[in-house]
Amino acid sequence: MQKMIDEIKEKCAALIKNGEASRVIGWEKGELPYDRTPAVFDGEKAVGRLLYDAFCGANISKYLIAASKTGGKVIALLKPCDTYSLNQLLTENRVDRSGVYALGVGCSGMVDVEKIRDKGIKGIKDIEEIDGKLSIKTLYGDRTCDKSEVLLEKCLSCKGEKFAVSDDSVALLEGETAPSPSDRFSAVSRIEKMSPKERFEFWRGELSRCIRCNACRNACPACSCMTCVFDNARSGVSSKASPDAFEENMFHIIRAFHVAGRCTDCGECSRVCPQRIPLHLLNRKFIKDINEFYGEYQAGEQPYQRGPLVDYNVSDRDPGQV
Amino acid sequence: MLKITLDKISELLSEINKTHCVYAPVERSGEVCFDKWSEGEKVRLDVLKTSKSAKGVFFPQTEDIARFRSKGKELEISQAKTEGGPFVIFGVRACDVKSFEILDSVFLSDPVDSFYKARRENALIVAIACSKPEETCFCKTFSIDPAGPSGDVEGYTANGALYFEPRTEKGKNFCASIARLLEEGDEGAVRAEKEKIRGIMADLPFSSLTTKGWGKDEGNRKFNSEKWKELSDACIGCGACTFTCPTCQCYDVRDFDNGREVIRYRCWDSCMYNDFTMMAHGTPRKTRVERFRQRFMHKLCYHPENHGGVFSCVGCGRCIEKCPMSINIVKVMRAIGGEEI
Amino acid sequence: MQVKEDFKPTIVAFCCNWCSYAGADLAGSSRLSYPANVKIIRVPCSCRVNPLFILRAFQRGADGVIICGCHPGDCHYISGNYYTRRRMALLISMLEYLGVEKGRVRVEWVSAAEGAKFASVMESFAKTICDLGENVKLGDLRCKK
Amino acid sequence: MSGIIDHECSCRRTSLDALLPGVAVITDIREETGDVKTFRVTGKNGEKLFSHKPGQCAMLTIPGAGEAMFSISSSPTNEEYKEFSIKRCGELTDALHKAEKGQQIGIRGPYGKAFPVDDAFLKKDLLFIAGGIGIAPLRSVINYVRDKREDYGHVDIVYGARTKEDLVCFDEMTNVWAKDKDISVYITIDKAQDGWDGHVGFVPGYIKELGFDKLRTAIICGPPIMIKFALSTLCDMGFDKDQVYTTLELKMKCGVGKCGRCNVGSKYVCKDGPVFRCDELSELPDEY
Repeated sequence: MQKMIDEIKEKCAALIKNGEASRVIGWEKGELPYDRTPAVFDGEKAVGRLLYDAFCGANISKYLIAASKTGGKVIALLKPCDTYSLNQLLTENRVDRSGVYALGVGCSGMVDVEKIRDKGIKGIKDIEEIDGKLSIKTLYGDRTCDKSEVLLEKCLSCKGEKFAVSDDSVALLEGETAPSPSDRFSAVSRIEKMSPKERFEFWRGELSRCIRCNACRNACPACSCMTCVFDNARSGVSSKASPDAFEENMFHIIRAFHVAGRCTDCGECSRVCPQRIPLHLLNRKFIKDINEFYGEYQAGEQPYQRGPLVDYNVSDRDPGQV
Repeated sequence: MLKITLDKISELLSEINKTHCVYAPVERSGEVCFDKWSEGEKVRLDVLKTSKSAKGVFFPQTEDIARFRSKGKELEISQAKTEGGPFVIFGVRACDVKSFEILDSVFLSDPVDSFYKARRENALIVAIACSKPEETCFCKTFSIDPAGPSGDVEGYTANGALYFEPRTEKGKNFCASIARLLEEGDEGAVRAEKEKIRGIMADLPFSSLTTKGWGKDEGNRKFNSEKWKELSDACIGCGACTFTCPTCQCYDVRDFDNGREVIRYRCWDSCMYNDFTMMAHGTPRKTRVERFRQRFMHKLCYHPENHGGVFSCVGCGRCIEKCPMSINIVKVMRAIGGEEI
Repeated sequence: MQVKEDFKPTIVAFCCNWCSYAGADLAGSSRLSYPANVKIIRVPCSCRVNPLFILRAFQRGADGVIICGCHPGDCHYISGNYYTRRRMALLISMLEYLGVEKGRVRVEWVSAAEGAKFASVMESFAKTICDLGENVKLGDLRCKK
Repeated sequence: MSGIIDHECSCRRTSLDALLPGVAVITDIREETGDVKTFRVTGKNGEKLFSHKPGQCAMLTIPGAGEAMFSISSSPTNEEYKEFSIKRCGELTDALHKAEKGQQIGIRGPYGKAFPVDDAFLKKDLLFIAGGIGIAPLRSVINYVRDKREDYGHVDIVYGARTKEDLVCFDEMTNVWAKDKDISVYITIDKAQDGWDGHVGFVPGYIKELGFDKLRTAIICGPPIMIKFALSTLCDMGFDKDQVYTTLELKMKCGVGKCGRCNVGSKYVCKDGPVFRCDELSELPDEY
């Protein structure tokens, strides 16, 4: 991994040195061994603090909406899946392409620390990744676990090693590969097979935990409205909290709907949710339906493609028709 | 010293539930939140950082305040009814117990918030010590002892049992009321448990974190630090930290018109939101930097200034675990606390 | 469901100004009856119907929502109803996915000349909703009478 | 049922829930300018609502539109009713402007710290500086001072607005205040305009022109930018900051220092303000 970090730093430093770019958006070390905070590294020297490892799950493409418009080119470190988000943002003219230098960084899957905790591994003092295994020092003894068992939800349906958009890239080290994807719609299908009552109870159980912190919305690269309808006092739905179960349903249905056809399935919504609501299952339902009803579509795969909800076919099925 | 074996906890809760509502760390679809317990629900006394803190028991996410009914030009205003009755809040950790004191200093100061006060008076707190503190814990920084969690009844888990020690009159009566289920326990086990916990505390990654450089007289100096910009760069302006924080107490007051009457309710609000201070002519906190600064300044300078030097943080570590972008109060305390401006 | 007999569902019908709204008019002037508990909301095009409108109708007491637009190909604005068709297909599927009873939202194409169709569509939709009973899952407790 | 408790203390209410408004009725509406109306408000049956001091505020409610803090523009010496001069600029003020005479609204208060009329202002020459709707809180003080004339020295009032149509209380100023002994009224508008033969120019510049001596106690209220410039002009003229008072406005929801949004540093405008002495204010972070 160190080799990869060095290469990233080298490339960034060179780009800043020759004046092509002025700063980098990447990740830096946080307060704990698994804490990685997205950060702006301004200037060649700051690049030294840059870090890249198995804990850089955050998708930084949304920062580019603002960063691409504030003078000078910004180098964005984008994992393959993050490049889909950038493409989508470019398609919607939310990011100024000329302000971004997309530096693809290879990814062999990102770790979800919550999943490590779920395994009962708590009090983590140090984590090291060695050959697909995580060796973890805790306050209560040393533990190991397979990295593949604790990957972020989004990594379980990895989009592969291809960058949808990039100006340059740093590939994975030899021997490392992207996680092999499993069927991303299996959970959706499982819910579809439930009875309406079970489905309703499943979603009530999940959505009732919502605290309306808006992390899903604010982290979502597709949610890029200047003022969200749920923040607009005149919309009549800016309730801020959910005094009734209905509000939770409405917020999440509408949020998923507003990104339907634009959602690249980057999984940020579920990753950031402090209540661990599987929000991606709402988005994936839309993706699955779009694929079934209107043909396979992957948002962000190509720049400037026409999304399925701003398009039509005269022979489309009628609503409600199975 | 009284005790009950851990396998009998649900039996105990059922017993309490006969006379009192019980709030406990209940497992809901795999997540553990502080919420009303109902028969058959699983209580997780091994989980330290519930994904919703216990503050919601006293200061709910939303609650109705008033109802307005209009008829022509006439208006009728009535106070919303609140649920009453005594309840038990079971399994609160030392940090969350301390957070109640901090909420008290706001809601019980003049003019007293009657909604909050009623709930506070109705509550009996069964606190439990943290057998296994985690790496994100830093309650020690705020002089909180996880081995002495306070509350009406103090609890300790040791040797597969939960030990009880009443600390108040209310707590004594409570223990007497459940005495049927309790057996005599050994003081030594609890003493050993306390020792063990304090030993682990010294070993935590944040055990050396101090509040140096923060406090009531630091307001202006810290406000003007240049580091706020850099620290807030990654902030996405969500309310995850605020809403999971046991001491954040800001609220919004809003109206809901259902066509027949208007219900005024209050709900949690976050200083991280851009509409928090938005007025018709604009907002004094225009960018993410100012909003971010407000949250930490409030916890580390303004609150101490208004409340006798007490910080509005209890070191529970929820913000460390929950922030989508791994920003947290520890980072801020370290980055700005030590610097000389 | 024992109250089914007295159950009078509230039905909201979003009708396109250029077709179904006129269709409703025609139904009226032809003296065709359709259920009185259908509340018609005129919209400039079926495409104007935001999913939020539908949810808000349910929140505030609707038991069923029907969206009526021009027949595909006949949109006054050329393509509006094609978009409606896609959006509503997804919304209906999503509501089902969330466990809301199937059939509470319906989309129908009714032209200005189809007064009889309008009446029969409303009749049949009202019957469906009557059979489904009161909307509980998408209602807001604060709006309950 | 009324949530209003009549009491003599200056600002605190002691019982019941502080967030519950009582019913008041609008008994009169005066159109001051195109977008400012003055509402006269009494208790439901014409009774007195509560006692207040000049500079204090109250929360007004139009159900559905929300609740907000408004300064009470009538003098406390007026025992009959309260007046609120309100500019139409947002959702709630819009709803208030649509209200008619006889409309009942929600009210709670009074809130905040008042001007030190019984203390620091006594026997002093007072200089009132206001811009636009900023006259609303000062009107309360001015009329209070007029009613207790012997307790205070000379009064100067400098008032400015964008155009002559935007001058709030113009009638009262020219026909009542200006005719009082020992009160001088100076009015200015931002840009020259047909039918206006008075002074033209911004308020801070006008103060400089008028050249007041620094023995006065100054009270400023207006748009934030005007407050800042007027204050620095006064300082240039030799005024000390502890001679100058101002009153602030920030977003408020509770009015009792708990909802957490109207703070400037550790001070809550609703509770520790809205009236601040400028030397106190300058010690606070610049975020208002």
